[in-house]
Amino acid sequence: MIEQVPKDILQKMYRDMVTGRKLDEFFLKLAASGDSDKDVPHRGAGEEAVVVGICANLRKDDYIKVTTRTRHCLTAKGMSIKDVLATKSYRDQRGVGGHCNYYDHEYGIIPYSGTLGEDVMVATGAALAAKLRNTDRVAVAIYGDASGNRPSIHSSMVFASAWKLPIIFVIQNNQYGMGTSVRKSYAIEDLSDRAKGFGFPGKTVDGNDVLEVYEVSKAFIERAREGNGPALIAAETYRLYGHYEGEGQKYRPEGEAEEWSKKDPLPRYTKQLLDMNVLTKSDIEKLDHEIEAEIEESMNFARSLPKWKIEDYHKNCIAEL
Amino acid sequence: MIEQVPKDILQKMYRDMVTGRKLDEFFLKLAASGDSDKDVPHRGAGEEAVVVGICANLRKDDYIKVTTRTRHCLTAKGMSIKDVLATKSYRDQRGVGGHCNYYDHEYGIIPYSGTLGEDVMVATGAALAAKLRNTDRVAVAIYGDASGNRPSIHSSMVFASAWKLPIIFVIQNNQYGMGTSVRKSYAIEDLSDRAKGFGFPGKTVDGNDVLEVYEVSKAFIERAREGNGPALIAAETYRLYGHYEGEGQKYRPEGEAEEWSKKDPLPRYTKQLLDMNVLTKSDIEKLDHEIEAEIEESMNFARSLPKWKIEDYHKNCIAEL
Amino acid sequence: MAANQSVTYVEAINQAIKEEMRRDEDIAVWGVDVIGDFEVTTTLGILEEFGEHRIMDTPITEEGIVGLAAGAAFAGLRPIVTLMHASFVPLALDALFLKLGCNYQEWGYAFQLPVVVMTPVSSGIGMGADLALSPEALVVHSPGLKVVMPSTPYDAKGLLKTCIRDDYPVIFMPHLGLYNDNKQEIPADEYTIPLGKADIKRKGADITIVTYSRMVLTALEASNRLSEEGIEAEVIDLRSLVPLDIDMIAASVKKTGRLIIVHEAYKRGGFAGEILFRLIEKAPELIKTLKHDIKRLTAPNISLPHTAYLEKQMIPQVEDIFRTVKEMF
Amino acid sequence: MAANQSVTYVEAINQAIKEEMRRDEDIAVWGVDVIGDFEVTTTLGILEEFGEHRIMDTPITEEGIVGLAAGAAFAGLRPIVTLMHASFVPLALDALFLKLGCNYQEWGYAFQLPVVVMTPVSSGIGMGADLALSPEALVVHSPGLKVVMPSTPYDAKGLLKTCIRDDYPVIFMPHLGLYNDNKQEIPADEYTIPLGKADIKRKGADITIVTYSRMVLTALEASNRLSEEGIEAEVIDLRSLVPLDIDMIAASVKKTGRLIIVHEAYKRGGFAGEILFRLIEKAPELIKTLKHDIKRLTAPNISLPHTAYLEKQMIPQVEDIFRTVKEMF
Ligand SMILES: Cc1ncc(C[n+]2csc(CCOP(=O)(O)OP(=O)(O)O)c2C)c(N)n1
Ligand SMILES: Cc1ncc(C[n+]2csc(CCOP(=O)(O)OP(=O)(O)O)c2C)c(N)n1
Ligand SMILES: [Mg+2]
Ligand SMILES: [Mg+2]
Repeated sequence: MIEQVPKDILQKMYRDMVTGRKLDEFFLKLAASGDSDKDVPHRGAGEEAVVVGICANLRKDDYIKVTTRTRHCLTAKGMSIKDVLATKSYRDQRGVGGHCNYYDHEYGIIPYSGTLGEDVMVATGAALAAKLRNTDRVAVAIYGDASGNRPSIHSSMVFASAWKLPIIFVIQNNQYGMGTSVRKSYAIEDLSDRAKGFGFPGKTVDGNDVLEVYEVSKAFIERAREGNGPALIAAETYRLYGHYEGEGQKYRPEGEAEEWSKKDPLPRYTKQLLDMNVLTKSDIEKLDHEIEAEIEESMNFARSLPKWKIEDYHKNCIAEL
Repeated sequence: MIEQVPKDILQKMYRDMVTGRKLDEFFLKLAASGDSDKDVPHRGAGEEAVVVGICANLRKDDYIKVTTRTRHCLTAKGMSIKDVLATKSYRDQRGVGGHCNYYDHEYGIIPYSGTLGEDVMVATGAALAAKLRNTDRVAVAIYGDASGNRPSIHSSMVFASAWKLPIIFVIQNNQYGMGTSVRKSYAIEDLSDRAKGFGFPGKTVDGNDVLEVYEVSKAFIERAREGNGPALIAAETYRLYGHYEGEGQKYRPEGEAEEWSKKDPLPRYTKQLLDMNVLTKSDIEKLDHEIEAEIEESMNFARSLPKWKIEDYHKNCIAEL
Repeated sequence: MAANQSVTYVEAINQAIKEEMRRDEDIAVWGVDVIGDFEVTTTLGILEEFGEHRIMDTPITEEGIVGLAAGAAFAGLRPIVTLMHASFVPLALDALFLKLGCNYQEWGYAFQLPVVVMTPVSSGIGMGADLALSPEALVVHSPGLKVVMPSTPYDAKGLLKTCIRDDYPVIFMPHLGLYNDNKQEIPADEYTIPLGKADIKRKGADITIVTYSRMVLTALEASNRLSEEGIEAEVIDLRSLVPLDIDMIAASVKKTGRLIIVHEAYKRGGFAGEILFRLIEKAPELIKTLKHDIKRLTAPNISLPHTAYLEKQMIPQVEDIFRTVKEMF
Repeated sequence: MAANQSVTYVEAINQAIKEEMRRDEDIAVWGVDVIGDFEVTTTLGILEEFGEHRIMDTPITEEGIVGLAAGAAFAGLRPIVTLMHASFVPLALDALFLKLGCNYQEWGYAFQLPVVVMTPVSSGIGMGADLALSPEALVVHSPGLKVVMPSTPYDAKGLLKTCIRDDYPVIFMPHLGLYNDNKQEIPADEYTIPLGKADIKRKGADITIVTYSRMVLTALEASNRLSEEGIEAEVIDLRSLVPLDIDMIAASVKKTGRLIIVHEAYKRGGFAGEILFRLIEKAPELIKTLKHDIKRLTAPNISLPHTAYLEKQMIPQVEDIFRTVKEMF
């Protein structure tokens, strides 16, 4: 399978995964240093393969909304590290998103909603516009397993299926929503079965295998682009960290996290690429340094920008109505 | 099949269907006479078999919520004709429901919600209480095909499936929601497939065949009573009249209503009972008169009650907070 | 200039939508049963003129109707979406409040969000508790939402056209009880009415009645009766609640020395309180010079019932306004 | 009488629930992640003491959490359900407003509907626009809903116990920003606090500050600073917004001659307007005798941003109250 994937795509996915991983770690530092708010980080390291594999099939003008936990993967959709870090540290001059809320109109990145699932309707609306405006753009809505029970997502599925909208729903199933196991909130074993109730195809994939994510999403995205309507992907992965940093995680069965960390998608993909000679060890080291340097540089650039001030925010809102 | 159904149940179902049919007609008269509000009647004649077949399996202490269009069938759950007509003409001394909104705490009749579908969550809550209080009561939530896409119903299914609640969901599929054909609002052919997405059984039945409704709901209700969780029935029937009386109905393909009216469940069931000698022609005539007399009498009784006055309603609300 | 034409309220709304759709190809309409011909329909003939890419019947999913509009606007459309009754505002309130009202503010108007949510108030006309909510207080509380509630065909058309041209979200709430009742002469030529300008529907020197939507008509009727008793009421039709024309209210109250606010919505937490506070902020000295204390007439804090004749009585009537105003003299 | 005990706000809430659950077997609790140990958790230890028939983690379906509560109460339970943040009130507003607030009124209290919806306001503590809404204006507008917003551990416990014993729906909104900060001595013996009685948290003769929830603490701090400048503020903690203790407000304002209302919610359509109108209805003459015009301090009509340091600045601060009050002298 991997043989058929163009080399530049294999490399792009690798770069995106590494960038994501390094950004997740960098966010921690940033929070500690006070350069972003002292928010409680919701870490997503170990879950990169889902966003990265999908984005390898998306164009700049497609739409996507990701989860707060995978905001570190947004460069895969084209958003620059500079913009990610400027947003994260409240210096993005376009708006005051930050924290978990990213936006990039140019790259079709739809803001995340703190009321979970409501953003899936927004993404579905983008898909509707894509269709009504006679483009072949598609939209992707990625949401967590627990979020997957939100009524707004079912409403999105109702619209998407009745109107054959070009949208791919993706459950990032990392097995937990806060302290609640996915087994407790669903009566279906295979989460992609949810699609059956609405009349479109669904498929469960190993969400820690970027190549499988890539292949399955490729087929669904092409199908949607051709006007054949929505699909659902349930991507099985694992939340390696607490819901937020510092939370006790008593709900986890012993050994579970250890088992899953063996399936970490980054080393796994690295090995595949090495085995195939798509990359050499020195390529990898070089890339590591390159990305780290880019992150440093981008952060320095961000620091050169003014942080949002309350007066500016008020002004930015044009006028109190 | 019909041979195995106890005779008293066959008779009860017949009486309930006839009562429903006659009440639907009576409601029209009542509206015209000014004895209920001049509301625009939403007629449900021809759709009685669904409620009637299901209620034959319910106990007094079970819960049910029906659609506004099938409020004429509520006697099947035990509500008296007196109470139906008192409510309809705003003389029920317990409350000012009326119009399409009926309630009878004694018979577990849950008020209908004008914001469609929200009442299904209420019925699901009754099922939850039944379970938590260690009873073997069940709840039934009947809603229209168009209502079936409401997010509140999907939320109810999420809860019912995750918690194995004793509730039967019933889509009264009369092929239209106002002017919108069911084909336009669903991408699934078989509406009972909606259950597949949530992990419980579903079955489509001929909703104009009271015996099939009875049999299928019997099995599901028993299953729920035994603690095995929810089920979905999609009952295929037809809205013989306009969404409300006087509406133009331009959206109907020619001949469709005529075709369906041949399948009217009442003559069909009558014939079955006659063929089987469960009832004779004279039984039927007698029953007809009996029910008509009961309706007259009940209405006379209702008329002897005071109509709600605004002062009483204010008082009834105890105190403005 | 073309001659005037005589139209109903619902025809005025229909004209506004069609005229704007002719002007701008990005406008699309969706909502529950917007194509067929029902008592609530404002969008007859759009399918025939513009085709099925411009108007769509939706599944009954109010949350989705509004939520999708936010995304479609993000992606370049200019949606006009309907909720069949304003009572459905609570069903879609997250989308209205957070997606439409708040989010684009945060993003610094970096993108436009041209959405009109059109939803008729169906209060006081026998629809029953669940469909009879007048929910303006719920959307008025949201940052970033404009709220428009016209009382006449002329206003409905001119205001709606302005709403459709606005690059940010507007909640447009006509009143179902006005749809067919009152024909009015309106210009055949194009016109628009700016938001934030109230309209004096009746001049008077003795008392200011501030109101909006259907209650304007009720207030006018009461004013005619009051006039027979020698009391000349000034009836201010707010037309838009957000932005609010507090200047006009203050000027009128300064002149008349008396103020009563009338609305159909439930009293507690209704819009009357906001008007009052804005007035005090605008003209703090005014309140001490009033000839009578300020009053409000609203629905009581009691559920509207599923009983047409009772429900109607719970909304301010001509008689209520007449009596209350008389008591203020 | 047992000795006092020193508890945090969240412990006080936890005690109230457990004590009532011991008293009444029909009480059951559900909500998103009510069992595990998170910053928002008020229900630790309930599973262990009462078992899984009495407390349940739900799927993330706020609409369902509240909607089911209405049905469960209809069928004999006394549910206490949680929405993790009060920002989720819009998601469940139909169930709150129509099913809990309105429907039982119509049915003439023919059945009881004992539901407590507990949902913490998470405003002003860096949660970002979507989670930071203080939505009291939305529920206050509903007929039939009581609304309670305590500011101290003592009040939280006593009020919540009353709410749980109420046979009709109550929205109980603690403030997440208070959960762990302020220990207070409270009686070890059982006590309850009636709804509808405000509490003077600080006596003063010069100005009345009417507020509730977390802003009580901010107002008290500001009052201490004002006192240094010779201004003695009276701080009224409403405790319950519905019912509203308008008598106490009127009496205090009569005494002080000055009034400022402070809340965290957005200004436009916020609860301040309702308080003002009720005051004018209660004591129409009072307003003419005031020494200064009435003020309100609230969040502006601008979306709270996803930016903790900005969001905090948008909620009234000690400094804001101090400055505004000083300007009133
Ligand atoms: C509507 C809504 N309900 C509850 C919450 C609180 N909450 C925040 S994150 C979270 C868990 C989400 O789990 P999942 O969707 O699986 O995503 P994950 O955190 O695992 O990435 C919850 C319940 C919320 N933000 N929005
Ligand atoms: C939430 C909501 N949206 C829309 C409506 C308006 N409405 C009333 S009845 C109806 C059609 C319902 O169709 P269906 O559920 O199939 O029931 P039927 O009328 O066919 O019995 C609609 C759209 C409503 N009452 N509630
Ligand atoms: Mg998860
Ligand atoms: Mg139907």
